[in-house]
Amino acid sequence: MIVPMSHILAISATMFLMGFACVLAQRNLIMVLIGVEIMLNAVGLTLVGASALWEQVDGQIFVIFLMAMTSAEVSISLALVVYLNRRKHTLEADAFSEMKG
Amino acid sequence: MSAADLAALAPILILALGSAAVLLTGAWWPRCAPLLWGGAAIALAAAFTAALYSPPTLEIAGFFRSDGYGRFFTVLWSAVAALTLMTSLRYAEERHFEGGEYAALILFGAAGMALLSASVSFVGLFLGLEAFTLVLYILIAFHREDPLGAEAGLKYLVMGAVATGFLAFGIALLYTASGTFRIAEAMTALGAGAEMRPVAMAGMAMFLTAVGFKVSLVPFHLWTPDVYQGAPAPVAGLLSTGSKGAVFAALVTMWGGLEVGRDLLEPLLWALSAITMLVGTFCALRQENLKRLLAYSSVVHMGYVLIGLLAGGADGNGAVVFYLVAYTVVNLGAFGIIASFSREGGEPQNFEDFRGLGYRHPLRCGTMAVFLFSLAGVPPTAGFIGKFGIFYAAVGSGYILLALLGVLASLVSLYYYLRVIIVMFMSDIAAFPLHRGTFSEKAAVGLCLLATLWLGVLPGALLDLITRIL
Amino acid sequence: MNLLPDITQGASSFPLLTLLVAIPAVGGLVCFFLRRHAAACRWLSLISTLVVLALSVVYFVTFSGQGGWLLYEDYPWIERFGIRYTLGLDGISLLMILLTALTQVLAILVSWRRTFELPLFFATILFMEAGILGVFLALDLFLFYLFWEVMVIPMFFLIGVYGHGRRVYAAVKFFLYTMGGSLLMLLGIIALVIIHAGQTGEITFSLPALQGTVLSPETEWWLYGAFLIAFIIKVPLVPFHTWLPDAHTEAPTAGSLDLAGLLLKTGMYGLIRIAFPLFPVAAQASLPFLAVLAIVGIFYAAWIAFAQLDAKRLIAYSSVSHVGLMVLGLCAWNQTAVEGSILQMFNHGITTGALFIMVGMIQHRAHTRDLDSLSGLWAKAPILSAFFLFFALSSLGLPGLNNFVGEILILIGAFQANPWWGILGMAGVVFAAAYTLRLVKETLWGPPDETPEWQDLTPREYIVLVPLAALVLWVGVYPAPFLEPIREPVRLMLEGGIFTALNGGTP
Amino acid sequence: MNPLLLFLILLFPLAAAVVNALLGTRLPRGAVVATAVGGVALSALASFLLWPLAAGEGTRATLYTWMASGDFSAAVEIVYDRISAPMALMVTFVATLIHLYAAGYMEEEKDYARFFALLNLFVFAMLVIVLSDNLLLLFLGWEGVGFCSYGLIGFWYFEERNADAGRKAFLVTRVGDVFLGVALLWLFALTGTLSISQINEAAAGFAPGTLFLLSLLLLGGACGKSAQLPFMTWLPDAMAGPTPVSALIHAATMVTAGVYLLCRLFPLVSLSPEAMAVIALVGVATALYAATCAAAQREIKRVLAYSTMSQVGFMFLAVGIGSVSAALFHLFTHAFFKALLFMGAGCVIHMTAGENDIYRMGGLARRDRLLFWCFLIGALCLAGAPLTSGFFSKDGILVTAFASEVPLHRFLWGAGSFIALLTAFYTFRLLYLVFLGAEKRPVGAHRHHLPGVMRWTLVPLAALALLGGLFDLPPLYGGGHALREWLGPLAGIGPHLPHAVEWLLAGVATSIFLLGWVFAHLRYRIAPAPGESLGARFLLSGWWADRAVYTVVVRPFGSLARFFWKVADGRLIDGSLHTLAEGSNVLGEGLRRLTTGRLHNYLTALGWGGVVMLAWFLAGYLL
Repeated sequence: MIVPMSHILAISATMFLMGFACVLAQRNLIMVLIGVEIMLNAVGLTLVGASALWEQVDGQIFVIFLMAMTSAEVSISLALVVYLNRRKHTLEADAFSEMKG
Repeated sequence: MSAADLAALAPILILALGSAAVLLTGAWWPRCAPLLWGGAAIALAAAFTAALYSPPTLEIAGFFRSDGYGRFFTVLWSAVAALTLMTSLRYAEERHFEGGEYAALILFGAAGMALLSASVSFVGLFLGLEAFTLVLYILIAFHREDPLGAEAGLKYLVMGAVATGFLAFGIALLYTASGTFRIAEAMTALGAGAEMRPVAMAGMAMFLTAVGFKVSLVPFHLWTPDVYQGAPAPVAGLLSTGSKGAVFAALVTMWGGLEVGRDLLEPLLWALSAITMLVGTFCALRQENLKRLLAYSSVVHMGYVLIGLLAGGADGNGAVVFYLVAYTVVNLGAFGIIASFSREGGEPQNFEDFRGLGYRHPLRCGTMAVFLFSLAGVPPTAGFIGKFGIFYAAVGSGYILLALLGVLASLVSLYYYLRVIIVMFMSDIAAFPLHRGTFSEKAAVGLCLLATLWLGVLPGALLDLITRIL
Repeated sequence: MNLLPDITQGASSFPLLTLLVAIPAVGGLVCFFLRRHAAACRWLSLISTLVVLALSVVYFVTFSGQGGWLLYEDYPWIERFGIRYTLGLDGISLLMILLTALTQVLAILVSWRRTFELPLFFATILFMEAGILGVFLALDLFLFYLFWEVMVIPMFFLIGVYGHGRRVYAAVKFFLYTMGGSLLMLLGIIALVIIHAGQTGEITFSLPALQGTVLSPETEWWLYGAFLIAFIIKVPLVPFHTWLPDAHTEAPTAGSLDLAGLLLKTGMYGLIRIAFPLFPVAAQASLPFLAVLAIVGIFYAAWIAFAQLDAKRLIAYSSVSHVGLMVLGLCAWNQTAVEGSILQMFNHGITTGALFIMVGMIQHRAHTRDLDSLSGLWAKAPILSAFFLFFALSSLGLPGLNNFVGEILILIGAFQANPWWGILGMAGVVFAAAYTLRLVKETLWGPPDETPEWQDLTPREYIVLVPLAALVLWVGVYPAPFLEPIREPVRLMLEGGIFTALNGGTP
Repeated sequence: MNPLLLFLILLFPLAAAVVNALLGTRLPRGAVVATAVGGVALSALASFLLWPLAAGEGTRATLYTWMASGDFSAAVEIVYDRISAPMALMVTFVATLIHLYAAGYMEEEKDYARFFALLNLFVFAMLVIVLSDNLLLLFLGWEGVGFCSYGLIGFWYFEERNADAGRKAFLVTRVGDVFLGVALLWLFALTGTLSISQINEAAAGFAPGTLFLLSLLLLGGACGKSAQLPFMTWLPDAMAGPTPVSALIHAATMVTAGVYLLCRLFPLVSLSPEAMAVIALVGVATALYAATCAAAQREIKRVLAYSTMSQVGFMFLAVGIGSVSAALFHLFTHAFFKALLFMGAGCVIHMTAGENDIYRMGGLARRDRLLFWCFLIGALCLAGAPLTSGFFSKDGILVTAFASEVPLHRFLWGAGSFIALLTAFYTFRLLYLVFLGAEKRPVGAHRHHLPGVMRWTLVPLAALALLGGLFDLPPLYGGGHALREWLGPLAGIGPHLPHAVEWLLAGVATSIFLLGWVFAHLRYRIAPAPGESLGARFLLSGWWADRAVYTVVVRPFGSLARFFWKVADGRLIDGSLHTLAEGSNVLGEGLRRLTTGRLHNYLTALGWGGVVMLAWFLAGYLL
């Protein structure tokens, strides 16, 4: 391997944390979803790195699965976001808090 | 992929292909009721196939088990899909659901659950889990005119997406540490001498976070009441049973194969179980909304199941599986009753709506009482045998304190189950009558009732079956 | 006298004991489904309880004078856990079953004229009968626990749906109190079974088998404690008694009758049949402690009873006081006292049950149970009042009536065990007289109120009261037929060999 | 004769009671009365005819084993012997007369069936006490008379006061019963039997301390039933019942049950000199207390009630100094003359239309000569007029006390003589106020007719009261101590004094009687107003005993009851449960707040959960 696994892990962990921080910090739904995407990309990076480390294709296959899944998820979430925006004319996540307790 | 593998996948294929077929049919012939009946028939067909056909292989492509264990859960989740469709018939029709889409989604979800339960590889686990999670994103917000449904959908979606991130990252880290997706082997990376133990551990923590979200363990449970409340009652039924049960079914395989790293995991699960039982119980105490109450109750129940999982061994795993079945039957029935009471305007959820209804709708309220007693773990119901099995395993494995906490939680939780019964049977003023219910709804609920009592009085057959498949 | 040819020899092929449990259970189910046919349910319930009564009388007559296990049934049930469906009848259960069967017939009769959801009412009573009979018969701990819980649910509904005043509060309090104890017992049962399985390799819930478990002293204490809590809550011993006054007071007449007559007995029965034989060492060591609780209870509850303003509450507290004496008898742990205790369980069911029935009759007429409002009933309904006085006298332990026999046997035995127990127990009779006479005085004597004429006893009420009165007198004057069946079982129990006969398989 | 015939004595009154209780309301009055009187009369007849069975060692009869359990067994067994036979005869005979009297007295009572049923049941219970050879059976009668007196004292229940009096009688006597009950338990533990004869035989082997305590326990029981100190407060109130009841229960029979018990168990009691001293002292103390109270009472029946208490005190004294025969002799004569007095008092009350206050009577002697003479005879007996039965029996006790060598007994003699003086005084006070002097009430329309049966039943009693001394006439007067001789070995000690001393003592007794009369004459000849001094009120209220009991026992009992109910049960037990429930609710509400409904809070929680788990693993790895 050209790059040590620890470096890959460090980068992907940072990416993952940044993504999660984005999810937590951003109030706008779109931004939250982008945060999720960043998290998932960190996962992809790790998998590819690990795949290289172990010299297997399993990890790469998983990445493909992941990408397919992500796209499905994104399409569903965008549909919902559009729908929600139409209903309430806002994309503030915390505006949707009618149910609690 | 060999022919044998295909044959072993037959029930899943029936579900998945059936799903596609229903979807297409719905596009051309949008009649809600027949489509849902059709979906139920497909689910039953899958269930029968899984039950009766014993495939030549024990594993499918190293991803899924096709032994008794896997087939058992395929039967269970297919039956759950069928019952959900039955209780959805009028519900979907009155709300102008697209019958094809709805039935297709539920069938597809069932396929996902079956896969998850049977998974022996993280790939299979991830695929199965995501398959029904995506389905649930849609199903929860399926009723387009219901703002609460949309809110619930949003909450589940965002939480779910984040959890998916955690899950995937956890799996990735475990893979990094072990170089395999096969669960049993990947777990060895947790071992004391393993090379990349910290990475595996971080992966495990991520994985558990995601699992905690899926099965609503405290503190990952917060979405549960909101989503249950907003989701259509039949979907909430599916959500509370299949989506949690399937995860636990996979965990049983995983935990059973875990030979190393228990020393760190055990206290963690112990604490999760204890805090889940107690927090869930106390949160439910003052609920005035039946669906939210059932949500918190499901939190508590997952705490109990965790005890069984923790205890492990034949007793513990058996108890977990039995408990899942009992809990599934009961919760499905309870949400089915709520669905059967629903009118076009909405579902009855608040206690106010049920006030004194015990004498207006005696059969369904009586059945609800049985379900609630079962949830409370009072004999002669399935819930009691389930709880008995859990406690038996716990005491047998030395988790006495946890068992005592379980008893405490059971005692407190009796109170909120009783509150519902009190509202239905012991109120002086009666609420307005609710919907009279249709045949399919009553049949589905009746089946659940029968199963609840049967498992409560004669659990022997199921217990033996579970012993055999484990 | 043998009214049951052949089939009673050995383990019978015909399930005579299951019959006892099944008849009311099926009757209850049918009532549940015949919700719209009140009249049919009435008769159905009466007939099923009468059949059970007839059966138990037949058993009682047939087995009079025989010791050991009279009937025994054993089938595999949940083999995964080694759970068996085992029922057994010995003299102690026989007496309890007779009491149960009789009480439930009366419960049906006193509720004859109810209107609100009558079929469901009768269904609860029948289910409860099935549960209670099961408790008195079960020899498998799991089965026992099952019945133990099952009998509580109908009572919850009986109080909560059909009760008076703060019925919901009372029902919930009753349910939670009872469950709190029994859940601990469940853990105790499981732990015992697991320890036993560890020693013998056999998972079983059978009482006779579990009796042979070897326990370390500390474990035995913990397990015994778990069982003890469950039972003394049900008994109930002070300070675990506060569910009882509320439950008794708010329950409908039939509910109070069943509570006082039967449910309290299950706690005592549990001590006798389960807790003491399973944990002999811990039980022996705990007896003085229990005796103290019992004696405190006798006085404490009697004292509170004296201050009550509600007739039913007064009788409820009197129950707590009476059971204190019964537990004292058990603590004495000798033949005389234990026999007295068991007989007293029967007597208390009859007498206190009768008093609750009569308070129900009075309430039906006067529309109040308030002792300050009631007055001069004798002038309005002398026969009713005479019966009331009669049962009150029985309750305060007048010699020649049933309670005296039990009390004196308990006290004789208690005195032998520890003179102070006997002395304090004897002193309790003054307290009993104090509250009972207050009850009688406030209701029967004094100037009659201005309300219109009352109907004295109706024929149905005669049917209810006369057998009770006859029993009160019978046990009081000639208790031998009721003492005889329990002699041998009590002797065996004291020797720790109550189950030895069963260990070989058939009795 | 078949010994089982003895049970007929019990059966007749019981059967009459059962018939009257079950059918009384449907039968005509005549039938009820006939059943009641017939039952008791037949019982008297049976006692009389079976007399031969009492000779020698007496006769025992066992009907069946009442209860048996372990090594405990108690049989329904009775004994007809030298003590029980005369007692039974006396009880049934007096009861027959009282039943007859009651037939007249209750002429206008509507609820007569209840009355006669209870009266018959009472006779049955009393006979059980008398005849029983088993302490447990005796206990049945013992409690039975308690119940019957409860029912009869509160017979006119329309007035709460009457019902309260009945309840008080039952409760106070029951306190005494506890002592008897404990004695019973202890005796069984010691001897393994409750048969009285066997216990008496075994008593010799008991330790002195045991004997002393047992005797005290028996004394406690006896005191309760016989209204001796400190259980005496119920008796004056018991006068709330109809007068025949007072005559039967509170004069002739029930109150003497205590004395009878001590006589039956005399072989045991007499073994403890200390206990005997206590018995004698209790007797004297009660006699003194009651005599002082009687001297200040205003109600005719209360005077008689206190006098009964006082006379029963004399009987206790007799037992205490060791003379069963003297005790029983006084018991019998007292039964006759006190029944007579009560029945006379009943007639007086009847004549004055329910007046009870002796200060508002007077001059009744002129209204009914027969009544006056009969009452006078009774009064003379009570006062101890020479040659009446009361004189002989009371003197018998005092002489025995004087003759004894125990130093204490001489003192007791002195005290007894002083009480005798008081007795004479208050008896004549009663006579003067009721029968002599001027009538104080306007007589006219109120004048009541007195049924014949009430007046004529007084005569045989008067005769017995006058001549009852013959039953045990001392040799001094030419008699042969008939009762002593009959009792034989059971009689206890007797006086052995020179005749001169006896004459002297008789002289003293006579002068005491005269002295009392003179005092009364001087004080009450011209009917004065009732005393209003503090002393008078003190005595009138029975030394404020009721108030003391109320303050020391009744009120604290009630307050403690409410304390236990409201505070211990309500606040402590239920309160802590409620707090627990409330706490759970508050906790639940608090935890529910965590579910804010805001997505970001949920996500944060998820994150923190993940962090904690990571930290746990990290810690696990590093440590």
